[in-house]
Amino acid sequence: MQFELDEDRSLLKQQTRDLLERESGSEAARAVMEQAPEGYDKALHATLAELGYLALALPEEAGGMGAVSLAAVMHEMGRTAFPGPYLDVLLASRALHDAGAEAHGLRDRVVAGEALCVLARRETLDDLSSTELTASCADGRLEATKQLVPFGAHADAVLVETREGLAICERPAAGWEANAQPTLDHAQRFAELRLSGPAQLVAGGDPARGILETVDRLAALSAAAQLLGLSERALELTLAYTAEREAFGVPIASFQALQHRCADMLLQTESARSAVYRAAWALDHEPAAADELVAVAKAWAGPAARSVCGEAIQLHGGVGFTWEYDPHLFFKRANTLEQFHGSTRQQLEAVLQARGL
Amino acid sequence: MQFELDEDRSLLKQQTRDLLERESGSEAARAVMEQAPEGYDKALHATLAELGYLALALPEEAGGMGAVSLAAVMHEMGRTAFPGPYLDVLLASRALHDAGAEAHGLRDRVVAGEALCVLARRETLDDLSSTELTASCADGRLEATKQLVPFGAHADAVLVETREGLAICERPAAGWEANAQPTLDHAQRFAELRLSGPAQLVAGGDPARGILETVDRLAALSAAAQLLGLSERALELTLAYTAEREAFGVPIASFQALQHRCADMLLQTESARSAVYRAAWALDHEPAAADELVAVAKAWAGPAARSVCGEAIQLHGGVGFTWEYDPHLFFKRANTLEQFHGSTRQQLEAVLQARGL
Amino acid sequence: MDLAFTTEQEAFRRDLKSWLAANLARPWNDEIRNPSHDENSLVEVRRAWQRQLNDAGYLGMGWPAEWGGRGASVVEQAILEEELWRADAPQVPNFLGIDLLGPALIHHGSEEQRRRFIPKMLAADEIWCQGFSEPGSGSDLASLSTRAEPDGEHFRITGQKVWTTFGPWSDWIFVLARTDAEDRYGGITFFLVPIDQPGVEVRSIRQITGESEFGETFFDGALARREHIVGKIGEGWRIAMTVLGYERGVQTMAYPARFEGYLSDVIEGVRRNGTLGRADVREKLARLIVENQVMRSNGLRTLANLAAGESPGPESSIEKIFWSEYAKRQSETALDLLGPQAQLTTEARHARPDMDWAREFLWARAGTIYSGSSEIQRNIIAKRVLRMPTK
Amino acid sequence: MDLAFTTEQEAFRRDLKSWLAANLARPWNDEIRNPSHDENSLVEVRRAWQRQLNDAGYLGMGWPAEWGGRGASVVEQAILEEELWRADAPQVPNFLGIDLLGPALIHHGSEEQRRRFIPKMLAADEIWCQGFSEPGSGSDLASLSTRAEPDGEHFRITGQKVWTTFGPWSDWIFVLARTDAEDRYGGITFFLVPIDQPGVEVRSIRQITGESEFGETFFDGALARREHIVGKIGEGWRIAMTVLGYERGVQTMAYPARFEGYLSDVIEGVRRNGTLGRADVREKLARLIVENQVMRSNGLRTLANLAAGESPGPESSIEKIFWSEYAKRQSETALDLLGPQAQLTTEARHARPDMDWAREFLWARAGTIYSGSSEIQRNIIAKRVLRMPTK
Repeated sequence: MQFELDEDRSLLKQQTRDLLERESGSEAARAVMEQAPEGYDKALHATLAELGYLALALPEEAGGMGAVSLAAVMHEMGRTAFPGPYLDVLLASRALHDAGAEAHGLRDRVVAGEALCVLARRETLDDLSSTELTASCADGRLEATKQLVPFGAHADAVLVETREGLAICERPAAGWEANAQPTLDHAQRFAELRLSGPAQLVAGGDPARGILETVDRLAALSAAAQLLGLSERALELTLAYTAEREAFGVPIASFQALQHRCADMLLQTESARSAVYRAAWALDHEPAAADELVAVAKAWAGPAARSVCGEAIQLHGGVGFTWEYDPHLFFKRANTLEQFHGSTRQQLEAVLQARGL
Repeated sequence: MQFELDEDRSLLKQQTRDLLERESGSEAARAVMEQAPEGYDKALHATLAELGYLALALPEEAGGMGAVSLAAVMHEMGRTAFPGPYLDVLLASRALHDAGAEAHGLRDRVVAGEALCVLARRETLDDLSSTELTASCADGRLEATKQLVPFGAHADAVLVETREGLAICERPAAGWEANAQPTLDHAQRFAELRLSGPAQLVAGGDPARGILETVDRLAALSAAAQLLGLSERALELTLAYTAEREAFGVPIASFQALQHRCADMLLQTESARSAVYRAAWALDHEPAAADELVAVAKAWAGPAARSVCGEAIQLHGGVGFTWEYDPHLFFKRANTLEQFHGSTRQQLEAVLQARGL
Repeated sequence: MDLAFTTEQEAFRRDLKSWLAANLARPWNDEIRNPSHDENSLVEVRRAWQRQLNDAGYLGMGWPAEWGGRGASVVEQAILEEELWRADAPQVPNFLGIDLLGPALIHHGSEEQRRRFIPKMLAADEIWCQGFSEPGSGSDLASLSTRAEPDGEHFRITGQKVWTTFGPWSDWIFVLARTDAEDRYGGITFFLVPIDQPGVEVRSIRQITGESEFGETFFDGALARREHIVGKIGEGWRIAMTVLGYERGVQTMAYPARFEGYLSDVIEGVRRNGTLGRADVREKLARLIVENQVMRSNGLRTLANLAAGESPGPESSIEKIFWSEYAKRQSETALDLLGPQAQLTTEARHARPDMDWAREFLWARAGTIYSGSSEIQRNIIAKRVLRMPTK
Repeated sequence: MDLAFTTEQEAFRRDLKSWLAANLARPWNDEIRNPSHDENSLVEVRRAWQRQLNDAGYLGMGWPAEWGGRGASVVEQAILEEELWRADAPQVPNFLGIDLLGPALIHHGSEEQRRRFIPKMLAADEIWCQGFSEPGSGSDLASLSTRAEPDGEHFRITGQKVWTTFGPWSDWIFVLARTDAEDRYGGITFFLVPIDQPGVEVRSIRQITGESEFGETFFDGALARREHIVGKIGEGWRIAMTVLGYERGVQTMAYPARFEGYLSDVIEGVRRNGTLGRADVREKLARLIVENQVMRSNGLRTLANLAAGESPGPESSIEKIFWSEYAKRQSETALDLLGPQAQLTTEARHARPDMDWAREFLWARAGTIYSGSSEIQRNIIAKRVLRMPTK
């Protein structure tokens, strides 16, 4: 038995950390958030493509590296509260792959970083199990209104969930209307898309459901891994700050009440680490257990990150509430990731379903 | 405006405290719990009757003193984790009073301490809103199986909720079978009662419902007030113990993490005080608001006492887990009172109902 | 025990409500969503509103008539604050001046100071901000290091203050500065300093909500006149501490009113999304209602004690922890129950017009930090209420 | 990364399960509900069970063959503990001897000591209890004051020990006693002391569950032979600390197995009372399942690290806090969801035959206190894992 990553994956993780610390540290992330209208760093996206990162969620035979590698990279993305559509593109690329040959042209362009494609699925602004879809794609014509499409205003193509299945809609088609839907996470860009025009149905009802189940699992795992990274880094920032900051003549990190809070932050974070990597390993090696373990990982990592990143703000005191210090970047992203990719409420239900309850 | 009790009620409260500290301190309570087969101190019950305490829940014109007085006395009972059927007898006496003239003979004997009468209502061991009752009282004959009747094995009479209304069943009637149902609170005695024999219906369906609503409100308020007393005393015990107990050469009360926990215990306890007395005052003076405020008081005081009394065990360390030290008496009673007299779950629902939600 | 308001107090509330209905042009929530506003114009809305309140005699109500007040009781002041929240009125821009500096001048200032500063403060002609906290002294306020050195008829002030709420729009700042480096408490003096002078620079601090209500203020030999010292040299700490206690209790009914309003929005939201019948949703709503009612009960108790002439001791720490921690739970529950809808900021096309949960969710994080963090409050409770020993 | 058990480990588990199915007469839950048992006869059931385990070679599995072991890996030991819980087997009465004293003798004892004590310990012919804690030194163990004074071939021990689990049924006690009053750590020595002698008195301590598994032990000039000192004089503290670390990790899979079993009972209970479909009940169940699975993930990780030869550092504090705090939440949730039924003790007519929630609810309070309270564990994490500064 071994919990630590093997050498290859360790290397991948370290490489990712080096790259992100260099290219997407909190100053860079802040610049993207404040200035880039697209909400991401196009040059960095191209670098990620070049280094093969955009193929990460594909099956191994198509250039992917399995769930453990995916988790390791996502973990690092979480550590920098990475802004941009990286996960969204991975999920779309996997769906395009699974949709079969017709979709592989777009898949290849997405993986090469030539086209930005995301999934467009949600039709309600509530956190409810999706009811009947209204989006339809009949006779090559798409009619759809989708909510909170990630980076939808700047995508080159969307893969749309419709009543008939999954449809590719490339831009600029006529009838592509995007309305920005800014959320409290200033570094994630969502949009309402109103689509009316030609599109290509690439997977019918049943296959589409199977594809989306795979995507949902990968999404939940990836979000959980990012949440782990957020918690880990938020705790590190807190330890560093409280060791420096003094009150009553001593570092505030020497106060026992604060120490106990940090101990609880560690408990939550380390437990997230165990849960996330065990789920990832199960996806690769123990598929029968994976549904439950992925849901468990996200259902733990989400509330844990909310709590840990919230504590990071609190224990930073006044500066924790400022834009200038980093804790809010982590807190906001924790909130986004907890609410999306299967909210905690949905994951809890999924855990029960996985047990037949 | 004034939050403090007026002089009369202050005096009543102080008098009750003096009496209970003298007659029912934790050693006396422990003796009752360990040795008295009835589970209460008969001499003390007689004293309570003599001093008029058993009339406390009656309307003021019948010798009661209103809800604020009731709360003040119950508050003191909670401080000693008073063992015995005091509250149960009060509730029965009020029901007997409200049932009208036919029941006033028994009421008077109960209030005088000559007969021990309790209500027998529950038919399920689950925490569910009562479904159809099976107990019936037709043609002067009672057929009933009731669960968890407080002190049911030693009552002289029970007031039984049946399909037809409230029926008085006096013992020794034939067909009175009591099976002890010991719970984790070693100082409360419950029994299953199987009753089959003559009984007197004293209130039909609709009046009975009204009577029981009044009783439920008084029960919830009384339980909430006792829960307040439990928390208050458990915190006092904790402060005294931790100020004396040393570790690493200093009193453990000087550790900041422990201080913060005690601060949270105080917050919960003081908030319970505000909620309980406000609810009691509303019962006396603002009946339209009382339903909600009583449910709020119990829904707060229950979880607060569970938490505070649990912390009392924890902060006592090893001795907190021993029979010899007092915290467990408070913790167990907090649990009993939280689960009965309308569990927290039921009170939360009652809060919503009171708002028409 | 008596938790009822008197007939006079009820009449005061009725009059106030009528006045608010007639005079408040639109609720604050509508103002901040008006796209034609920017931060500066919103300040002007608040300034105008303060003038309306002042003209109607609702500002500084508890002060002597001589200084614009009407000797109102603490209960009436609490009713005022409660109804202002219920009506969703803008907060007056000079709230720190009125809550803290006003009482300081009335109790410790000179006649000249009162005459010079109070009328303009009430009329919002001069906006005040507070210069107590420093970057190096948050929880440990007495360790402040901004220094004031005598220079003829003036003192010259050098140092840095932070969390100067409304700093960017202020005309004056009241400052605690060190006049004696050796005496931790007795070396602090209370100065009134004009901001429009070469030695003072105010910078905005951007908050995590994206707004910049706070500022930091840099003093580089800024001039304060000797006659603008409140109290005597070296009395600053004592004055600041008593003044910080004066206004406690007046907000005691405002917090539950504020959060009760927000709570109604959550209830409406789950009704709209069809989940009001779900047992998990009901439990969460009920817990919020319970906590809110308990907060109100605590508030009534504090108010009753104040009305009975008791001072709001360190127990006010309990209230501070209660409302600020509740605010976090409430906004988190709102986000959980309302779903992605509640993530949208006001600029979003589908943002709901009623409640800005995205902002409230972030803003709630500040409550447990400012004015003495929850940790400081727990220290105070342990030491001053529970009298627990120090090592 | 590899979280799978090897073929050999899986085979070990299969054999063990067959052996348990064939040899465990009845689960512990049935034993303790058997009204013909008293505390003493239950101890005899446990003693008999220990002998069965020992005869089958399942005790001290990790020790050298010479001392009854089979050099089993930590993974196999963890599998053993997990399956014992799953089968609801009785706990062996000599668990403290086997978990703590055995390793101490093997690593630090003399050849004679091993030969004299280990076989009888494994065979449950001599039951051991542990004499570390004292009334005045719980969290701060090194402040212990029980003293040992040389007296010819003996030492005379005087003082008091508490929480001597199984004390009332023990034949021997291993004791930390002070041989040098001046040297806080280096003045502590590790003694083996027979209980059946005039200078030793064991009293039962009644617990809040009403049971008396613990004892307190009074020493009044009790004799311990010099040859029964483990290690050298003054080495007691070091030996105790290393020994306390040895058996960490072996229980790592047992806790989730234990609580998973309890959890099944809650699920069955809500199915039976018809509330499995309620959204609030579902949420609470799901949270328990999530926490239990996370506990198992933590356990697998610890086990994998141990198997890879890494020592279970202070991270084991995380596991201790996790399972013991979880146990409290789980039992509280059980009481909330199962209603008054779960309040009944086993003597009650309607007590359910499967799970004794009334006892577990109380018993769970001990977990966060013994073997280093949650507070002590948080101190350890802060200091040794997070390396936070001391004042």
